[in-house]
Amino acid sequence: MKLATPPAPHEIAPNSVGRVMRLVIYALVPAIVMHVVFLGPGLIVQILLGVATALATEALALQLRRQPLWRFLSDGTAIITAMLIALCLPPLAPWWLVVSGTAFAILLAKHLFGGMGANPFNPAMVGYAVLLVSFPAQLTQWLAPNISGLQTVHLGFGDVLQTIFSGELPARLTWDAVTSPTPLATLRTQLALGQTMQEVRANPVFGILGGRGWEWINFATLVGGIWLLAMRIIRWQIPVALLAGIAVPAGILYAIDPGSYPGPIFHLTGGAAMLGAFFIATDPVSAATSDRGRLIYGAGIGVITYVIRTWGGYPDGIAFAVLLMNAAVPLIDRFTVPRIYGHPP
Amino acid sequence: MILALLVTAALTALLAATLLLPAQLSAAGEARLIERIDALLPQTQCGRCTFAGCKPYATALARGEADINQCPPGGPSTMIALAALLKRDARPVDPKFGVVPEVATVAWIDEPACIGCAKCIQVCPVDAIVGASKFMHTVIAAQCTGCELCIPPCPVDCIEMRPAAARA
Amino acid sequence: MLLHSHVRGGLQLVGHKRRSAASVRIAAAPAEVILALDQHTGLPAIALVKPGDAVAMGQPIAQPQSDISAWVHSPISGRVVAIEPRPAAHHRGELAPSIVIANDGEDRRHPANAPVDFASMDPLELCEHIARGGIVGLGGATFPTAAKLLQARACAHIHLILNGVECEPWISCDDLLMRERAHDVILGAHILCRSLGAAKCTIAIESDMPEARSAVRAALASDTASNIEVASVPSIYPAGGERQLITTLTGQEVPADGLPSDIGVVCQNVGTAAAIARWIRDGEPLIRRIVTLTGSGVREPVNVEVRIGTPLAQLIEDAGGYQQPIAELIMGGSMMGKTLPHDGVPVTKGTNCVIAATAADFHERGTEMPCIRCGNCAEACPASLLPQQLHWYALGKDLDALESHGLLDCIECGCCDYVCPSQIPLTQRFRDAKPALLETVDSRTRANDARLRFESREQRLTRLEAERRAKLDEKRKAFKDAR
Amino acid sequence: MSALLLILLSAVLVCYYAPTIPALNPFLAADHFDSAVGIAVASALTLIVVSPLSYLIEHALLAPRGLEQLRTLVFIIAVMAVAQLAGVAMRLSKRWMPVPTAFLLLMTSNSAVLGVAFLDTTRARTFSDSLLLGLGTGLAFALLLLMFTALQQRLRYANIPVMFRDTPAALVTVGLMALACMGFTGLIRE
Repeated sequence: MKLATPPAPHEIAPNSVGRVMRLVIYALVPAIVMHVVFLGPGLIVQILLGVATALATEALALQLRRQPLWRFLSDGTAIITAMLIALCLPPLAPWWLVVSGTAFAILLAKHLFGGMGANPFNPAMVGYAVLLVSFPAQLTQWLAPNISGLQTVHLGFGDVLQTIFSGELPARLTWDAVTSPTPLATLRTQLALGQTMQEVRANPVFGILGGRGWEWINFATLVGGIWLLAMRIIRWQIPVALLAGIAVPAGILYAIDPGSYPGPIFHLTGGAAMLGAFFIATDPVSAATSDRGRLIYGAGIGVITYVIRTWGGYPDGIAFAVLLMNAAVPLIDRFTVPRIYGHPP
Repeated sequence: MILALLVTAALTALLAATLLLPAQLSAAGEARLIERIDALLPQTQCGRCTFAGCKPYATALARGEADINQCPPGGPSTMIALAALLKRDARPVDPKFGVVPEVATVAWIDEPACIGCAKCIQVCPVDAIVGASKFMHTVIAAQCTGCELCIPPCPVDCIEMRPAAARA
Repeated sequence: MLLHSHVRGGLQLVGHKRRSAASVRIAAAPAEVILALDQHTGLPAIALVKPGDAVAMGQPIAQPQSDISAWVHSPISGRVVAIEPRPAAHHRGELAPSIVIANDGEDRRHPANAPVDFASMDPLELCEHIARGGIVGLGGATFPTAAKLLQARACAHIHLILNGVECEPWISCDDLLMRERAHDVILGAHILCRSLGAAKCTIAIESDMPEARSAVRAALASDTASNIEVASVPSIYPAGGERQLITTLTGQEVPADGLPSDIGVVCQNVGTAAAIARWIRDGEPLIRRIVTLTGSGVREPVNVEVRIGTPLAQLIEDAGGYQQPIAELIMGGSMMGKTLPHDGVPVTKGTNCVIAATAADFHERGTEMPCIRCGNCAEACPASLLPQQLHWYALGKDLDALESHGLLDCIECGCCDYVCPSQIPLTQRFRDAKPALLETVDSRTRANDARLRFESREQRLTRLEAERRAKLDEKRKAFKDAR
Repeated sequence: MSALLLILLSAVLVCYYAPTIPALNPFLAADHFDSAVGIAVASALTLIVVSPLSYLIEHALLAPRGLEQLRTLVFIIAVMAVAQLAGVAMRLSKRWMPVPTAFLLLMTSNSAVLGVAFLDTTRARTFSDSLLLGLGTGLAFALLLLMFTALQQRLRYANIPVMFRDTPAALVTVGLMALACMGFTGLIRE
């Protein structure tokens, strides 16, 4: 008799990184569906392009670094990075945007720092931020939501494909006809023109809570996020702190001057707050790791996002806020080590 | 023109004053630095660094009168810690001061051979040898730092270094 | 009794305890027993017998060599065959010096072992008597009980906790003991209270052991003393860890570098209490214990009362033998138990459970992936550590960070391993990293000690020098004056 | 705003690399965080004092006498004096690592560069403006330096491809931090 003598514990829960990432991908499905309903099938093309690029660059990087190929390709992290970048881009953005952004994210933000688990910055947000500062014009060409009164022309799937791959609209259309600024962008330009909040809100792009159509996309994102919470894939600290970090300053300023500042509900439903709170900031690798640290991290992202939205040069600030707080994570982790059992406070 | 010169001169005088200030206050700073250095040293008190113990070596280091590679018992790790604290270049421990020991050792007295001369007791820097004149001596292994200072004075060569027992 | 707090972290695990829940079976005495001299915590015992000596059941055959060590008694009557190194379970099948005794089948009792009246004994004398019974902690730690009692005697108002919380999966020996021998446990509690001068005693029982709880309650109902109470503790692993249990019951934390007695608590296993009761009441030292035999690999999972020193192979034979090819043989529970390379080792005082596990019993560990810092481990850690950070620092062998993040406070319960999505063997990593850190911490303490001794020597030498000079000056002066 | 942050980031990079350059020894980073805290505190102190001081020198000493051409010279002397004092303060305090003398020089030049940058790029119109500016820059510098040091410490055990170890990875890190700081573009209209 000669038995193997593995160390304790012998009981292990059936779990894997692949499972965690798969659940995150499932949780993104409602948001993607709503996105397609309101903004057309462009997102599907973007996701497919992004995922293909992500897998190809990931395979290349793994090959170069002599890492096991299948083990890391199948973990699903690269797919999520690509999906998040695609969700942030306008559905008709030219193909090279999503391709270059994803490749940059995988190669520079992930593998340069040692691959999965070691990247200090959220790869998806690095990819998106690089695109945002490099090609600001292309990133503002958002489609008008597919709601009567907003969308004046209908784009077929063929039109979408042609636009993405050629970078030109079909001859019968003009950019002015198909695009409409996002609610946050509208808000920013109108306020800059000296209008009051009431006048701004009268604009047809705004709905009851935030932007029309956008409200539903954000709601679907929230549903997916809550499902992730229920599945215990993410913890409540980061989303709650992040949303509070946006809502609290928004509420205070709204209470002081409702004429020039939109209220907290608008801020939570108008931009990428939900996606950021539940899917981007909760990337565990680049987030703070203790409970207290997560609260600080989430609140920091929320407040910085609000500051950039309200006073900065970009309509939304989630990406920059996430990257800034990513840089602060090791410092936060250093000062938020929980009290260990049996040690004085 | 004269005004400009005056202003510059006045400010330079101010600068000179602040530059002199640290000299006045350096005693307090030096004591703290010595303490910090001493905390990094292995406290074997063996004197291999050519100073009379760890604290004297720390003092010399703080005053820039010694190099950081003079402590064989501390080995590379102590040297690196000193280099980091004092912002000096890391360099291997100088073999001139002794060989870096591979395992910790403690002194052991061959008690039947001991004649009770008490010479080793006098040189032990940490009072780790007990015994009285004319009686045999014993090393308290738990307190011995392995400095080897007790070996040369022994007239009957009854002290040897043995690997320290693994401590719980 | 009101619980003060729940265990922090922890896991809800499938217990597999019902499998072995039939009543305790008394195993036949084996033909040969093997008694390791170092089967308790502390220094090994010194043999008192020689090969060829005749011994009686309960006769002391080895004596402790220091305060933290224990007596060893012969569990059978017969003849000493050999004193030689034999494979031992607590060394994972490696050799340990052991006394081998052949059974003559007569079970002749050692005449000197007699019942004593503990109520009339001085507490200190009682502690010493408990030591002579070879009693050690039967929860698995095998710390000599008398040493623990003596350490705690200095404190006033001691709260005695009897630990009946078998939080580890598969083990059910304490459950069965409390169900069937609740009176022994309660007598043991009285003896322990007397030896400690304890005012209060709590018997902690897991919430999913209703039979044990009602058995103990029933036994208490017929008991006149009222200082013993029963507490029900949620069945969360590791609620039965000594420190975790104390915090659950009292709301206080045991200081990291201290003992439970520092906060006025002494914790003993219920099995230990029952063993003490047998020694005091029947004059039978610790020569047998209840062992859970379970796992899909044995035909009849069961709890058996077995002589210490019985070879494992024979024990498994008693439970109907192996029924499927077994993958692992584990001594202890499935979370902290040690795997054995073969069944040629004897039962020791610390053997609470033997799991003959088939491949189907445990989920196979997947391929290890890098840590994604998900924090599941930190949520499960009962010591409030951050295993994800410790893992990172252990990879880099960063001893300073490992120390400040509390590596030495890790109790190796395995909760972090259990929940890790990356399937990292965290507990083993921490176990491997500990010796280097302990060495550093130890050498630092020694350096501080050496520094103090060096400084006090310097001061003494300066003082002596000054005194010598003063004397010399005085003499000179006297000489001058005389001239 | 983001221009100022970029200047701060480069100063951080210089601070981080300065102590390691002579040795190029990875072991030196052993207790880097503690020394970084010392440097951060000392630099923050210097910047907090330098900004209002330079305002005072400019508006109370030089401008009334028409000596603006002396600004840079006088300013550097003042910064050196303040940096010295900050070094002394660190030496006297019990909490922080003393800043090595060679480093004070670096701190001086950092502060001087930053200070000149304030004077030229921002129009601190009042004394309280300059006070706030000094406070903000000092704290931002300290925070960025500590963030960067902690980040580097986290990366130390990462399996970074060999050709990117140490300096390349650090430079990419700073690049990404700068990218994040771009978010503040247009926050203060200069």
